[in-house]
Order: sequence, then structure tokens, then C-alpha cells
Amino acid sequence: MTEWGLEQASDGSALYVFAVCKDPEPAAFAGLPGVTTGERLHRLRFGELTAIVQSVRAADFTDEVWQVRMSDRDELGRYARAHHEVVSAAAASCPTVPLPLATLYHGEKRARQALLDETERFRAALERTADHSEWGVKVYAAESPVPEPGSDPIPPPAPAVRSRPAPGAGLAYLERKRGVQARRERRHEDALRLAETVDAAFQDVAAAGRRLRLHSPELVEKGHVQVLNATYLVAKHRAAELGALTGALRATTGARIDISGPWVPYSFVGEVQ
Amino acid sequence: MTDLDLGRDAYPVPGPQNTNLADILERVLDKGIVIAGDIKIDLLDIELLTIRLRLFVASVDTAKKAGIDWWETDPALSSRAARNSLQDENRELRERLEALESKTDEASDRR
Amino acid sequence: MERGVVPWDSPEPLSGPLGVPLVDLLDRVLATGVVISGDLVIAIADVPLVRLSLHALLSSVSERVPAPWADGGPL
Amino acid sequence: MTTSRLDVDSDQLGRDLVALVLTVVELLRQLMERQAIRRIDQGDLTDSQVDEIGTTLMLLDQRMAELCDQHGVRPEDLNLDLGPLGTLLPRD
Repeated sequence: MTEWGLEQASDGSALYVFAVCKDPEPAAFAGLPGVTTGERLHRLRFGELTAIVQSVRAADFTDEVWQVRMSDRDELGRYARAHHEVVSAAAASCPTVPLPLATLYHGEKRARQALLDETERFRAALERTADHSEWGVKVYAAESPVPEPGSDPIPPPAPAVRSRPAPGAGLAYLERKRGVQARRERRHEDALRLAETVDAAFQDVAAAGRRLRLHSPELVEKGHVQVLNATYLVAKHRAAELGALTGALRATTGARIDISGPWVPYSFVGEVQ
Repeated sequence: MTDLDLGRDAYPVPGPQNTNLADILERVLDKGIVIAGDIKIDLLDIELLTIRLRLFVASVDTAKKAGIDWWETDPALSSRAARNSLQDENRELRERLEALESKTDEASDRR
Repeated sequence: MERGVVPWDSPEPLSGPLGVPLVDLLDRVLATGVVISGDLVIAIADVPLVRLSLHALLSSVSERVPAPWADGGPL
Repeated sequence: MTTSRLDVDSDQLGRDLVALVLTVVELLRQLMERQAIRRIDQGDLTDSQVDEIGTTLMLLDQRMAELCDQHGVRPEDLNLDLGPLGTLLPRD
């Protein structure tokens, strides 16, 4: 339920804010569609900074509408890409602090006031990410199924013929189960070590690094398990080292390492703990 | 997934179209700079059932350090405690027995 | 109704152990031995209905935490 | 909160109920199996006790496989996905 405060714009419009920059080039983003049709992206000055905004129909951006949108994969993808497109265009022209998806205000006056309160944090974020870009690193280990040595999984004997199992059968069963458990734990430790190795190598080159939530297995290619999903803030002049570093890590670890970027530093504009 | 090719100049930003959605979502949905938007996206707001839980969970060692060892001192629960309380009872019985015996000796001396 | 203004943020990713199945976690919890004591109050619409107060020791049997009666005793 | 009607078709519900019961049993069975292995590692059990434990667990494992067969439940159906917590049982 959207809270219709007093300052709600009379014509039922709201203001979508994409990013905050020092002095963005209008040409960089003016032609982009943004998150709605029929409204031009424009700049909103607040103090010494500038936000890139778009006026939208408030009814299209309420809490309920967003919830429905969030649950529809294509809709979510469309809005995420539209948001990202504007942020990327701005970042190509000047240092930019991207805002999270669906940052909305009732109107320009309200937006300016809210953004002004955060000027200090925007300036700090701009400083920290100036001349840096973000690189995503995902590491996958092959998920070899733990083979049951010797007999395949015990075929269930026909109920009628089940007699007392031979002595020692229990011992053998436990030994096998112990082996399966030990192999599983070893595989798990190897995965953790692999993740640490790759993360440490990138931390050396990066100014900062963050671990994101690991992707669930359905998203990951069959037979692989994701062991590291991290993102790093790397100074532009060191970006060239990443190619060689990735190659070397692939060689030494034998794991599949995907690197993506350069990105606008989305993951490094938050609070610095 | 566009593989890393560093031929391009260092500050191009990948077009949003050829980047995979998971990478974008992980970033645009991230906390980022926390400023309050006017519209709160609220996914879970179950008011009906509230469970108020005050639980103290600790490993056995930490619990012992914190002086919590009721499972050791409660005779019904722990064999050691059971043995100790058994020994206490035996000692008591023996003491009472001795007291009784000494009384009967006195009685027999006076006769 | 004044809606609290809450920043849009996603929960910190759970840095739980990488892909460890819950059954293994339970197994390790039992191996360490865990003491649970506390109160649980279940209320509906702020009316407390059920109260559960418990003292529980959950642990594998070992010399550090022996079984309260000889092995093979009643369950 | 968007409310959606939950339409239940009964035999699917029956199968899901059986699967849930078997999931709980399988969780306990695997937990006891791991605990048994830990206890045996302590080395204070006689060989016959160990063999007895192993045989019991093996028969339970077989019985579990039979039950799954009878109810058309595949082993992976017993494994619940707990989202950020991972899975209930190992995946292999």
C-alpha cells in the first residue's frame, strides 16, 4: 500500500531515480527509454551532485505492482536491464553511484530533499570508486558423484526371501558408508580451499572484494557446483592484470573460472563498515 | 558469457543486452547505498502468528563454563550424579546404623 | 496510516557453510553436544496461547556426556 | 500480499504426504547412521556390536528403498531444498 503523504504529486506522478553523478553528460543517457514510455530521462541537481531521474506514473510503481513484477522473471529482467542500461550510460560519461532498482520518490522536491541528506555518503562512494571498476568472478568445481565402490546401491531383496544377512555384512555396510561420507567431506573441503585460493589471488589485485550469495544448483550447469561467487573493485590501471591472473588460476586449479566486467561498481557504493 | 578480452579500452561498459541476467540482478538488487525510497517493497508481512522465542543455545563446554550443568547434577539424568547420590545415601545409612549400634551397646552396658 | 520508510535492501547473503546438507550440520551439532534451555511463547494476534519451557541436552553419547543408564537400557 | 487459491488434487496430496513422512524417516536414518559411525570410531564397542549396528542400518536402508519403490517416490524427492541453507540431505 503506497503511503500517500501530503507531498504526493497532484498529477499522480512519482520520480524514479537511477543514479547519482558529479556532472553527467545529458547526451549519454537522453535517448534511453528508462523504465517507462513517453517520459524523457533528465537531470535533477541537488547541492553539488546530480541525479539521473525519470518521471513515472505513480500507479505503475506501487508496492503491489512491484511485487507482481518481482515474481515475473521476464518483467524483472526487463526492468533490471533498463535500470542497468541507464546506469551504465551515465558511468561511461562520468563517475557514478548507481542506486538500487526501484528507488522512487513522490516528486522532485521530495527526491531532492532525501538525496541532499545523503550527499556525504554519495561523495564518499564517488571517491572510493573513482577510477575503479567492478569485476565479477564465479568459480565452479566439477561435481563428481561419489561413486559407490564395489556393489551398486544395494538392490532391495524380495521381502519373502529376506533371511538373516551374513555376519560381517553389517561391518562391510558401515565401512562403505564411512567411505562415502569421508569422500563427500573431502570434496567439500577441496571446494572451500579452491574458493579461498581464487579469492585470495583476486584480493591481492583488488582494492576491495565482496562475496555474493552462491547461485542455487538449478542455475548452475549440470555436473558443476558453484564454489565462489565474488565481485572485486579493481583500479582501472590494474584491470589488464586480470586476464593473466585468471588464466594462471585456471591452469593451477583446473577449475572453471568465469570473469565478467568491467562493471559499474554497484557492489562497492554501500556503507564502508 | 562474453569472455574476458582485454583488447577493448579499459573503461568500456558491457552493453546490458549481452550480459547475463543473473550478473545484473545480483548488482541492481544489491543494497547499494542505503537511502530510503518512499515506497517500501514489502515481501513478507505475516502479522497473524508471532512466536516469541527466548532460547539459550550453547555447546556443552560453553554451558559448563557458564555454570550450567543440570544434566550432570540431576540424579535422574546422569549416571555419575546417580552414583554420587547413591554413595551419599549409603553413607547416611551407615552413620545411622552406627548410631543405632552405639545406643544398643550403651543399653547393654547399663543392664 | 503512516508507513515506515524502509530502505530497499536485500538481506546479507547467508555465508553458511558452502553446500553442507542440514543432516551433516545436525550430526556435527550432536557431536559437539548442545544445551538448549529457554521459553517459547506462541501467540496469535498478541494473545499468548501456548507456553513451552524447556531444558534440553542434545548430544552424542561419549565419555564426556555418558548415557544416563547402562548401554542397552530402556530407550 | 497477493493471495492465490490453493487447489489440491487428492492423490497428489497423498503422494506428497507419503514423501514427507519418508523424508523425515530418511533424515533420522541418515542422522543415526552418521552418529553410529562416530560412536564406532570411539572404539569402545565390540566387533559383534558394530556388526549388529551395521546390519540394522543396512536393513533399514533396504527397507527405505523398498518403501520408496512401493510409493513411487524417487530418492531425490526426499531431499528438500532449504533455499539459502542448502539442502536437507546430500545431493549425490
